[in-house]
Formats: sequence, structure tokens, C-alpha cells
Amino acid sequence: MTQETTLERQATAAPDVPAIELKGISKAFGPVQANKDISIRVMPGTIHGIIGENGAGKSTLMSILYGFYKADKGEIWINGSKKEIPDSQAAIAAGIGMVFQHFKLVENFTVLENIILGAEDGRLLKPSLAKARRTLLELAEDYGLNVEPDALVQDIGVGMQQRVEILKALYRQADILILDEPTGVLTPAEADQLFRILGRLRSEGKTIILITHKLREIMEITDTVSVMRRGEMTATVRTQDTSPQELAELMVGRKVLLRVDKKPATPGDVVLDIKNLKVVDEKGVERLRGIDLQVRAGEVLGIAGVAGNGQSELLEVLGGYADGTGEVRLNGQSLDLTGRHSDGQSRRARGIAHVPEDRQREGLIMDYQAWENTAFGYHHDPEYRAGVLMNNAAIRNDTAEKMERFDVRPPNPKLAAKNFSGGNQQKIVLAREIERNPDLLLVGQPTRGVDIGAIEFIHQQIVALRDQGKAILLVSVELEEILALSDRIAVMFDGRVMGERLPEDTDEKELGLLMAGITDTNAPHSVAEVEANLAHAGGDPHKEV
Amino acid sequence: MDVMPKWAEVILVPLISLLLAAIISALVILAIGEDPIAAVKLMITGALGSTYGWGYTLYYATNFMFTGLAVAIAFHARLFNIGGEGQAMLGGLGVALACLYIPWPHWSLALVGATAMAALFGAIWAAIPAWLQAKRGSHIVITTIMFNFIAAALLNYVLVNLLRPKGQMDPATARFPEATQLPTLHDLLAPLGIEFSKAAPANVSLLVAAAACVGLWVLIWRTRLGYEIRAYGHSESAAKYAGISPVKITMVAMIISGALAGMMAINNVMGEAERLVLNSTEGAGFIGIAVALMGRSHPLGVFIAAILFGFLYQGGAELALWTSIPRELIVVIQALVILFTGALDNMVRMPLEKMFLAVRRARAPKPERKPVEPAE
Amino acid sequence: MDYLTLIQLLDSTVRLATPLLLACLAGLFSERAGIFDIGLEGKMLAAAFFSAAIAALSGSVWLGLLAGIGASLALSALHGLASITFRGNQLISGVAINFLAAGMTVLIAQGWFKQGGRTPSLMGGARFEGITLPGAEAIADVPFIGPLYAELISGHSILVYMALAAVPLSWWILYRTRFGLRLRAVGENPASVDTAGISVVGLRYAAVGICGILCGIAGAYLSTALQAGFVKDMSAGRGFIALAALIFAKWRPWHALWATLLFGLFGALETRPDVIEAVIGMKVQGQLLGALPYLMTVIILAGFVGKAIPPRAGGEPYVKER
Amino acid sequence: EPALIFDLGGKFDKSFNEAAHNGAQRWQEETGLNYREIELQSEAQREQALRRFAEAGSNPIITMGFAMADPLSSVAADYPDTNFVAIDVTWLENPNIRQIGFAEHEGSYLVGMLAAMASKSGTVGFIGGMDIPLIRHFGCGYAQGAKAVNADATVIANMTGTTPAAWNDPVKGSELTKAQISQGADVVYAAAGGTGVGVLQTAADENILSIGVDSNQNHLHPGKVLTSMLKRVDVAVYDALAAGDDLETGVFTLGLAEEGVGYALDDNNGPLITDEMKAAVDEARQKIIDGEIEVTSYYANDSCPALDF
Ligand SMILES: Nc1ncnc2c1ncn2[C@@H]1O[C@H](COP(=O)(O)OP(=O)(O)OP(=O)(O)O)[C@@H](O)[C@H]1O
Ligand SMILES: Nc1ncnc2c1ncn2[C@@H]1O[C@H](COP(=O)(O)OP(=O)(O)OP(=O)(O)O)[C@@H](O)[C@H]1O
Ligand SMILES: [Mg+2]
Ligand SMILES: [Mg+2]
Repeated sequence: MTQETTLERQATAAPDVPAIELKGISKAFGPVQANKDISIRVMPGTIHGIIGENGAGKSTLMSILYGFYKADKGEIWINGSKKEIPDSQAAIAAGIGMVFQHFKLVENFTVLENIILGAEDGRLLKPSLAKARRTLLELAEDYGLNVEPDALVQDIGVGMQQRVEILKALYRQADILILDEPTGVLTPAEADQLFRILGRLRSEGKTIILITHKLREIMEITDTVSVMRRGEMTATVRTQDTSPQELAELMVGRKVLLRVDKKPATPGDVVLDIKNLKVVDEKGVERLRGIDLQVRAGEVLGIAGVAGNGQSELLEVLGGYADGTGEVRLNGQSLDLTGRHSDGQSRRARGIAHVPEDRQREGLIMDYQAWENTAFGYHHDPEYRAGVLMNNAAIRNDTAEKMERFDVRPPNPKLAAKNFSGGNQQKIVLAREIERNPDLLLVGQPTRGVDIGAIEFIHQQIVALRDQGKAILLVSVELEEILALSDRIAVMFDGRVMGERLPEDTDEKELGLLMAGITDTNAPHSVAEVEANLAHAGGDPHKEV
Repeated sequence: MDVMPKWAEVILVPLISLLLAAIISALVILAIGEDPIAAVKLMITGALGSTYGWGYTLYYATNFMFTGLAVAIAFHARLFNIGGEGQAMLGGLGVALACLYIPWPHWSLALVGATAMAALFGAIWAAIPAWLQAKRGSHIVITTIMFNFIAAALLNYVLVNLLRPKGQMDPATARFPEATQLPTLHDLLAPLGIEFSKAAPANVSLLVAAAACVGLWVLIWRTRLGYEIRAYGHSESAAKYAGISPVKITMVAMIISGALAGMMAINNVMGEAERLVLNSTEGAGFIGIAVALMGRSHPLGVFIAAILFGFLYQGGAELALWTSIPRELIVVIQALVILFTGALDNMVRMPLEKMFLAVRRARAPKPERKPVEPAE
Repeated sequence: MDYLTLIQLLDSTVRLATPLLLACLAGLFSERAGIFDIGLEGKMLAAAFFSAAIAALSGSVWLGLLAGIGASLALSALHGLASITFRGNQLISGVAINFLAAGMTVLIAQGWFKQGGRTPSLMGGARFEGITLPGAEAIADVPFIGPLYAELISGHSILVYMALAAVPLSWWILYRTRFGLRLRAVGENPASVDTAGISVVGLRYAAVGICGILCGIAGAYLSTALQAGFVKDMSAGRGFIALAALIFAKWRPWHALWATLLFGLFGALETRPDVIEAVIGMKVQGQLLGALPYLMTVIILAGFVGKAIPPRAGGEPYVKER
Repeated sequence: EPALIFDLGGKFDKSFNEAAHNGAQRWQEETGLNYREIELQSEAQREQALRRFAEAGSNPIITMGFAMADPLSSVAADYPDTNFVAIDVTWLENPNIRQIGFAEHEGSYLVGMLAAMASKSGTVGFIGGMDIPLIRHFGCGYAQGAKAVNADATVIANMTGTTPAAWNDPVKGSELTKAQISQGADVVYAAAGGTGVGVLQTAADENILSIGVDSNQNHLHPGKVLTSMLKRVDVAVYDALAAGDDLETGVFTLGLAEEGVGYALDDNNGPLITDEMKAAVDEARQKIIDGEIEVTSYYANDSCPALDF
């Protein structure tokens, strides 16, 4: 852009001046080129969607706009004037607010303290807190964003935490709001409400950038949408001119199957039989309040629910690393829920494999190489053993084969796990667990942070295992995934099973109400009711979602 | 993807850091009115210029290998064992008891017995803080510090009131019997026709220490236990998922750590002093922390770092012998070495990484772009 | 044990607790901001030397105090450079600082005073004297209250009262001011502070700086108030005890006061085997007496404190971009 | 060129290493000759320093402290032509060592008497450094002296600690002094190296009397230090250096008779020591020399008749 046109733009602060204009942004993290020469314009009063595979550079780009990272090259223009945004303070001053993918909240602070942090009015806290409390009330009224100001962040659910993040931005009077994957942690009802709020903000003239993986949301709410791939901006289109299929192809660069292809299930004997399972956490809070479930051979039981309603504890107790009470039988024989035979290795010996919810915190040792991770949890297996030593050669050969079969890229057993992309990390875990040929596979969030292409592959593997007659317990917060993969769906809320449904007999709306703890799914329900219910279901703050 | 080639990470960075430490040390020497070049020469000839110097350098290095390995194995389980000092003191007690009260027929048997006792005593002294950490959540850093003080009091009691021969002024045990005297490097190398100084205290314990380095390497990188220890150290949550018991790993890692620290006593107590004196450890437990950190917790790194610190000690002793440089200067030099190689290493690494990255970018132009015009 | 003995024991407790309290609060600010500091010991030692040295040279204890704070701040800056700017290992940096202070103080002392690493004895205005609080002499003979006020409360050096005042002040700063809110936040989740547009580095340096100032006062107290000069290694492990007290106090100011008073009491009891004998009815063996404070620490940590959860971001450098 | 090997405390330990340093300095000033010296840093350096100096031709080689006995016995045998001087060692067999022991208990006995006579409360204190037999040996003589003057005298004894840090903790020395004062002590005797600095300081601040050790510390707080128990290491070292090649080897115990130990009397403490006190102490001194009074050594039985540690 030439000097002249720049001046021209500044002169005419007309509605056709973009609220945000990024020009030629580039950013490298060491050897990784996260953003390459990206330009983008967003008009005021619109919602602009950004989609792209994980690691495509979406968060990086937005973090640059928010002053969290500094771009190596490029310019930022806000409302027609060029801005230097060296830090977030400058971004806030320019009217930009951002809700990060991983919330930036101080967990043992109250909601109010989190809101004023960095936006205090003076050296003393008291007046700031009082003012924030008043403002919060107003905002709650205006947008229906209710929060409990004096609750500790670690005690409220993730949905509520996100609300705090949005309030933080509004409290700072942001005109431009960036939301990075906001709906990953919400129930459909909560997501709907969020979109209503976004709609209100748009109608007030605020500009919104929405990053999401869910094509449905893009189609539903955005005005324009950009697609990113491998650090580059590959396309920007008007939403009404495109289709989900086209967007998916733009993202991955090839045709993708958006539906899972699977034959009807042929369930066999009961493999897993859970009766009155209870779990109490370290703080003495009852996380599972008596669960009864059965999983049969050759079927996928999907567990739906908002994060933090006991699904994690269910997987942990079945996986052997949390204690519980009640009765759990595997192929008719009872499992030790506490004590000596309640650990990951005993479970594996009994034929339970487990793809954990958080591959980086649990499923993998990020500093271990791929081959070491392939033995993780199975390192006592005879085939990996040479006396007291580990048979590293055998493990490496085995890893190479598995990587080949699961199309892990690059297929290099000596690369550290942290150097694989998210999707490939997940494939390593999956290969390790599925190839064991377990009787029961526990799977938590199998496709979280995985791009569309890899999702397709992972879903196929799970279905294939089912078709071999294995029992599969699937936990996911993605309703779409639950609906697509499960042969039976149980919904969990606040440590209980609210009900079971068959996928063909239910829909997202009904499941969404169950997830909010409302069993009478036919009566009309207000958002407030859903919300009130969810507020009581404690979110687990220690899990990053 | 690593930015720097491995050789740069393991050789270049420590080397430059050491150089910086040396430069600052030289400035300090200059400031107290001595000649740094002469001082360095004196240190090098004194520590490495003769088999005699080597004998002392290796003697000190042996101590640091044991304590360095002790800290290193605990680090692998992400445990910070500051208690090497106390564990080594207790190890000394074990050695003294073994040597004084068991009539050993030959030094080799005595060595085995004393090593076992040293390891046992050191292990016990580490196991208590480990247990408190695993079961009671007591911070291991604090408990191991406290256990250093308690060990000192205990040793004082034992030496003054129990093991000291009647009427002896020295709060020390009697001299160990002849049969427990360990062969020095002179004795060991003589059959091979190698002339090694008779006076230097380096002894067969050096071989034990070297074997411990190899053994620990095997343990950490080749056994299932080592695999579990490292896994736990990298990620406790993942370890739990895999069925690795935090309590077990904490206990086992600390017991091995304490045993290694205790084993230092076969070198200083059995090999050198041939009796147990108060304060026989002389801070080797703390030097072990620096050694482990500099050696990046790798047994080979610990081996090399221990020799570096042995060099500093012996070189420092030579300085003290032949110049009027106060001994505190040696402490300052150690501090600078620890500071630059341990805490300020990123000061060296960051610019180096930038350099390597720039070199790499220059070498590999982006494939999808046209080759850069050679004009500019 | 009679009342007067108790007063004297508590008096001794206060004196012994004061350096611990100052160092403990120093550690509290640093660690609350996410920077672990096992270099408290070294900073205290350096401050003890420089305050005594400058007081001896200038004849003014206040100049000495400033010098002590300055020395401690310099080491804090080094710690900050290593652990904040260069994201180094905070523990190693602390270890190095301890060694550095131990060596440097004696080297410089020898260079300046040629008294074998000591400073000359401080006299008159080069020393902090005890302050007699108003009315102390008047009511000294009143039963009960008299000794309590005249012996225990009155008569300490100004630094003791400063240390005691530092407790509510620290609490107020941490929990009632903007700075405190941000400081605590940066130790829990530096990214939250960063995204709020506040400099993580700046806050952490500020915290480390406060730590330096408090350590400086602690060191000056040792050499210019409790003692009349510097002797090598005179901090004698108090920095480590202060760290233990900090964990014990779970990183809270008022608890820090109680914890350090408890350690002070252990120290005071160690000097009074006669009192212990009177209380428990038997003679405590000498070495056991010496080990008592450490044993008690372990027992209390294991038995009563439970798991002390440090600030969540403690010990980890804030790395935004790998 | 002679050599001097200081013990781990270092040459400025305010105690006997420093006394040796002073003796050597005096010799150097008087003769203009040089000597080598080293401050040991570790146990292993004991033997190393001995050998290095012996090989370099130093003669005589003077060592400080009982801990040198062990390495000395083997090194001295290897260098029969070199003379060694061992301070605080009296039990070696080697012919080429001049072994010098001091009767610290006798000197301590005298200052104990002075303490008891100066005390108004009848309670006197003893503060030791690290708890080792040598320090108990000091305390034991002191207690016997005090009890000799006043059989009802109370002697309070405290040790500073069990690690070498106990030699350099003046803060704790202060607290111990105050604790003893609150138990009624009005004279305290410090045998605690650098810790003693704190003891003497606090005694002066609190207006009671203190007793220094090893060298004459009366000048530290004139009028506040009752006396100092002298251990003439400086003389022993000076004599050994002065003797040069004519050094006489063998075992020498320097007690009161040899003026190897004693108490300090100078302008600083003159007013504190009355004529009766002086007379009594001098009489006792003579009696000890004559064998009429026997001061029991702690080493004799590893216990003390007058004090329970
Ligand atoms: N912190 C890092 N340090 C070094 N290299 C990294 C780092 N993070 C990612 N990479 C490299 O960048 C590449 C891209 O990683 P990223 O996680 O963004 O992949 P992705 O595009 O999301 O792939 P997937 O769709 O499989 O998740 C990886 O192959 C990895 O080698
Ligand atoms: N702080 C960082 N340090 C180093 N590399 C980083 C950092 N943040 C991101 N990267 C790398 O930059 C690339 C782009 O990451 P970014 O987080 O922007 O992707 P994204 O499109 O937001 O992905 P996702 O869908 O997972 O949120 C990835 O390869 C990632 O590994
Ligand atoms: Mg992102
Ligand atoms: Mg990814």
C-alpha cells in the first residue's frame, strides 16, 4: 500500500474503513515459521471467522494482534491508523480484547480480582474492586453475563471461566474482541448463548474475530471467514458464498469425509460392568456419585458431558490411577479399585487399554523419543525386556512398524514426542494402545487438537477396533463426535449418569439439556435454568481444556 | 526440532561459560594484586602437571563423582537432594563401623563390605526425607537440609562419646586396621609398569566411582527402573497414568541417591584418612549439586565435571601452597564456575542459538521460493 | 520456670527470630512472584559484611545499613539476571550466590581491614543500640506488666521494630494494593499478568529487589545490631532456616511471623538447657540439644504442616516463546 | 626456608592459629627472613602440604593442631632429615618431631579462680565453640579453678554447636552469654574462636566481665575483659623458628612452669584484678607447679570432676 492511500484512509473514517487490518505479518518461533506474510482486513461490526488446522498459526496471528507476541515483520492498522502494538497494554489501549484458547486466569484469585488485574484504577485495590463490582452488575444485565464476583476461579466451571475472560475484555471497553476456540468447552446451550451475546455485540458495532474448528459455527454466525494453512492465509471468503465441504478442503488441502462410515454394531457379551461407582477427590468432593454402566463387546459406548462432570474421574478410576468404591467387573471378574492391583500396569495386564484425555500431560512423556513412548506403560512386557534391561532394539523395531501402520509423520522413532505435531502425537498414543489388542479400550477426547484429516483416520481406527469385537468406552466433549461414533450414548452430569440414549433416537438439543442436568427434555427450558444447573456442577480446574 | 547441533549444546556452551568464569576469576585475582596468568599456570601444573597432581585431582574428583551422581539420579526423578552432605557423613560412619569391628582378611573384601555399609547408611539417611516427602508432603529440600544438621550432631555425638579411643584428643575413630587399607593408584598401576606418585591419595575408590558412573548410566538409560525414574521426573501425571508409583520412585531414587552419596566415604574415609574424623565430608555434598548441574545429570557429564572440580580443588591447593592468595579466592572461583555454567548458561546459549539459526536459514533457502538473487 | 525466665526466653526468641523474619519475608516476596531463592543466606552474609564495613569506615550505622542493602540488592540483581532475564535455573543461581558471598566477603574484608576477614569492632554511632520505649523505666517495677514491657517489648534495636512492622506492611502490600495483586498473580500465572499488559519481567525484578532490601536489613541486623562487627560466615545457616520457615508459613506474612518466632524459640531454648531440664525433668544430652531445632522442624513439617503448596509458577522461568 | 601449616580454622581464627601467625610474624619482622605458609582447606591437604613443603626443602615445618598428628607420623618418617614442629601433639614416636603440648587446663584453672573471685553472684559461665574434647578440656580446668575458690560456685557451660560453623557464630555466642547472664552469671569465659567475639562484646554491652582465650584479648574491651587465658603458641612458634637448624626435637609440655599457659595482666585489666586476687592466683600457680594442687585433665578420664557436660 502506498503512502497516498494510507493518508486517504486516515482522512475518511467512513464505515468502509476496516476495524482491523494486518499487513504482511510474519513470525517465526525458532525454526518454526508460524506466520508467513499474512494480510487480513476485518470490517467494523462484523464477525470474522478464522479456521485452519492445528498449528496453522491462528493463535499466533491473533496473539500478535493482541501484543502478546511481537511480529518479525508486518504492520497493524486499527480503524484506519497504524498502531505499534509492542505489548498487550498497547492492544488494550487500542480497544482490543482477547479470550485465549488457554485461559489466562489466576486460579486462586476471585473473579473480581481477575477482572481488575492490570486494569486497576489506583494503587489501592478497594476502590477498584468496588467499581468493578458495579460495572460487572451492569454488564451482567446488558448481556446476560452472570458471574459470581467473589468465587474463586478454581471453583467455577470452565464455561464460567470463559465468561470471566469475556467480561475482562468488556471491562476494558474493548471494541474488538478476539475469541480463540471459545466453544470447545461449552455445552450446546452455552454455545448458543455465547453466540447470542456475540450477535448483540456485533449489533452494537463491535468487531469480533472468532477462531474455531467447528465449521457449523462458522456457517452459523460469521460474516466472513479466512482459512489458514501452514502459517499462510490461503483464502478469505464471504460466509454466505461457501460451504463446509469447501472450507474443509481449503483447510486440509484434500477432500475430507465429514461423516464416519460405519456398519451397525453387533454387541456381544458384557465386557465392562460398573455398579455404583463412586470417587472422592483429594479435597473430599465427591466426583462420581454412583455410576452404573455396561459396555458390551463390539460396541462403542459414548459418554457425553460438559468437561468436569466426572468423565475424567471415570476414566482415571478405570485406568487404575484414581481410587474409587463400588463394583467394576471386567469379563465377569471384579477389578481392584483401591490398593495393590489398582494401577495402570495391572489394568493393562487385564486387557484394558487407555487413550487418555490429555496426551501431553498423561499419554506421552514429551521429552521421550517416539520409541520410548511406544513402550510407555508397557515397559514391563516380556517382549520389550532383556533380563533386567530394556530391549531397546525390539522396542524401536516395533515402533517403526507401528508408525508405519498409523501413518505417523515423520516416521522417525528417534524423534522426541514434543517435536511431533498434535495429530501425530495422538496417533502415537493410539497406535500404542490399539495395537495391544485390548478387550476394553478407554478413549478420552481422541481428536482434541487434531486436524480434520487426522480425525478421519482416528475415527476409522476406533470403528475398526469395535468391528473386531472389542468394547470401547468413549469420552468426548464434542457432541458431533459422540453422535458419529457411539452405538449407545450415556450423558454425565455432576458425577451421575443422567440417562442413556441411542444416537438414532436423539439429537444435540436433547443431549445438551441432559448435559446441563435437565432430564425432562421435552418441557421448554430457559437459558437461565441451564446456567444455574451448570454453575453447580464443579468444573475441574486442573484440566486444561 | 533442536536449534543447535548436539555438539554445540554439550561442548560449546559449557566451554564458553567456563571461559567467562575464568575471565571474571582472572579479574578478581588481578584485583587482589596477583598475577592471573601465573596463577593459572600454577594451577595447571600443580593439578595436571605430574602424576602427583593428578593423584590429588582424581582423589577429589572421586568424592565429587559420588556426590554428583547422587544429586543427578535424584534430579532424574525431579527430586532435589541437598542432603548429600549428611548422607556422606553417615556413609562415613558405616565405613568406620565396617572397618573397625569386622576383621577383614583382605582389602578387597573390606572394600566390598565397607561399600555396602556406606551405601546402607547413606541410603537410610536419604530414605527418611524421601518417605516424609512421599507420604507426608514435607518439602524434600527442607528436610534434607535439616538432615544435614542432624547428621552433623549425630556424628559429633558418636565420635566424641562413643568411637573415640579413650584419652585421644582428636574427635575421631582409631586408625582402621592394616587389612582395610585400600591400594592407591600407585599400587594399582605399578604392576602395569606405570610409575604413579606414591604420595597422592587417589585410590581404588576411583575405579568404584567410575564403575558407579557406568552403572548409573546403565540404570538410567537401559533399565526399566531408570525408564520409570526418568518418566516420573518428566511428568508425574503421565507416570501415574502409566502405573508408575510416585511413592516407589521417590523412595527408590532417593535411596539410590543416598547410597551413592554415602559411598563417597570409601574414598575419603577408608581410602585417604583411614579413620573417621569430624567434618570429613567438607562440603563435597554441596559441590555434588554443582557437579550434577554442570554435568547435566548425565553420568558422563558428572564424570567430567567432577574432574573439573577436582582440578579446581587441587589447583587451588597449589595456589594456597605457593602464593599468598587467600583460600577464599578458590571459593569465589567455584562460585563463578557454578554461576556461569549453571545459572547463566542461557546467556551463552541464546546468542549461540540465534547464530546457528541464522546460519541454517542462510544455508537452506525456502524451497517454495525462487533462489534469492545473488545481487545483494 | 519463673516468669522472669520466661520473659528472658521470649526476649531471646525475639532477637533470634528477627533476622529469620526479615529473611523469611524477603523470600516471601521473591517466591510469591515465582522466583525461588536459596541465596537468602548469601545475601544476608554480604549485607552483614558491607553494613559493618561501611559503618566502621564512616562511623555511621545508617550509612552501613544502606551499604548492606546495596550489597544485597546487587546480589539480587545477579539472581534476577540469571533467573528472570536469562531464564536460568533458580536453584543453581542461589547456590552460586551463597558461595560467592562466602568467598567475596572475606576477600574484601581482608583487603580492606587486614584483620583476617573481620571488620573492626563497631562503636558508638556505628552500631544500632537498643531503644528504650517511653515509660519503660517508669513501669519496670510494676509486677507482671513491668518486666513484660521493659524487658520484652522495650529495649530492642530499631531494626527489630522495623522487622515486626514489616509483617503487617507486607500483608497490606500483598493483599490490599495493586502492586501486591499483580505480584501474587505473577507467581501464580505469569501469562495472566502478561496478557493484562503488565511486564512480568518488571514485576519479578521488583519482587527480587524487595527481597534484596529485606535481606539487606537482616544482614545489617546481624552485624550492626546483634553484633558489633562482621565475622566470616556469620550468617551461620540462618538463610536456610528462614526458607524452612517460609514453607512452614505457606508463603503468608502473618504465618511467617509465627513460624520465625517458633524457630527463634527453638534457638532460645537451645541456649537454656536448664529450662528444658526443668520442664521435661531430665538433662538433655549436648549434641541432641544442638540438633533439637532441626529435629523439631522436621517433626513439625511432617506432622502438622502437611502439604505446603508453593506459588504455582514458582521456580519456573516464564518462557513465552521457546 | 621454614614453613607453617595452619589448621582448617585459618590463620585468622582469633584463636591459636592466629597466635601462631603472630609468632611467625614477629620472627619475620625481627630477622627479616621469610617463611612459607598454607591455610588448609580440606583434610586431604594435611598430608599433601606436609609432603610438598618437605620436598621443597622447607625446614622446620610447623603444624598446628592435633589433627595433624596422624599424617605427620607417616610423613615425618619419610623425611628423616626434615624437622617438624607439632603444636598440640604429644604422643608421636618419630625422632624428628618437636611435639609441643599445652596444659590448657592449668591456665584455665587460674582464670577460673579469677572468675570466681570477681563474681558477685557466685555463678560463672563457660562458652565453648564446637563440642570437642579439647574444648571440654578448657572448660574442665576452668570449673575446677572456680570451685577451688568458692566450692558453692555454679559453673554454667554451653557449647555453641556441633559443626565447624560453631567457631564462627558470634550471634549465638551473644545469645548464650545473655542466657548465662539471666541465669546469674557475671563472668563468662569464651573458648570459641570467632564466636567468642560475640561473647566478649555482649558481656561488655551487658556490663559483666568476660575472659578471653589463647591470645591476650584484654584490649578488645578495656576494663570489661577480666583477663585472658594465655596459650603461648606464638612463643612456641617463634622459638621454633628462631632455633632454626638447632631445633630440639622431642616432647615438650608447656604448662604454668614453662610459662606456656597463664593469665594476662596488663593496663586494660589492671584495675579489675585486686591484689588479693592476684596473690591467690599466684599462690595457686606456684602450688600447681610444685605439684601441691593437681588439676585434673579432661583427657585423663574423658570426664570432668567439676563439671558435667
Ligand atoms: N515447540 C516446538 N519446538 C520445536 N518445534 C516445534 C514446536 N512445536 C511444533 N514444532 C514443529 O512444528 C511442526 C508443526 O507442529 P504443529 O503442532 O503446529 O502441527 P500441526 O500442523 O498442528 O499438525 P497436526 O495437524 O498433526 O496437529 C511439528 O512437526 C514440530 O516439529
Ligand atoms: N510460544 C511458542 N513457542 C514456540 N513455538 C510456538 C509457540 N506458539 C506456537 N508455536 C508454534 O507455532 C505454530 C503455530 O501455532 P499456533 O498456536 O498459532 O497454531 P493454531 O493455529 O492456533 O493451532 P491450534 O488450532 O492448535 O490452536 C505451531 O507449529 C506451534 O507449535
Ligand atoms: Mg490456537
Ligand atoms: Mg497441532
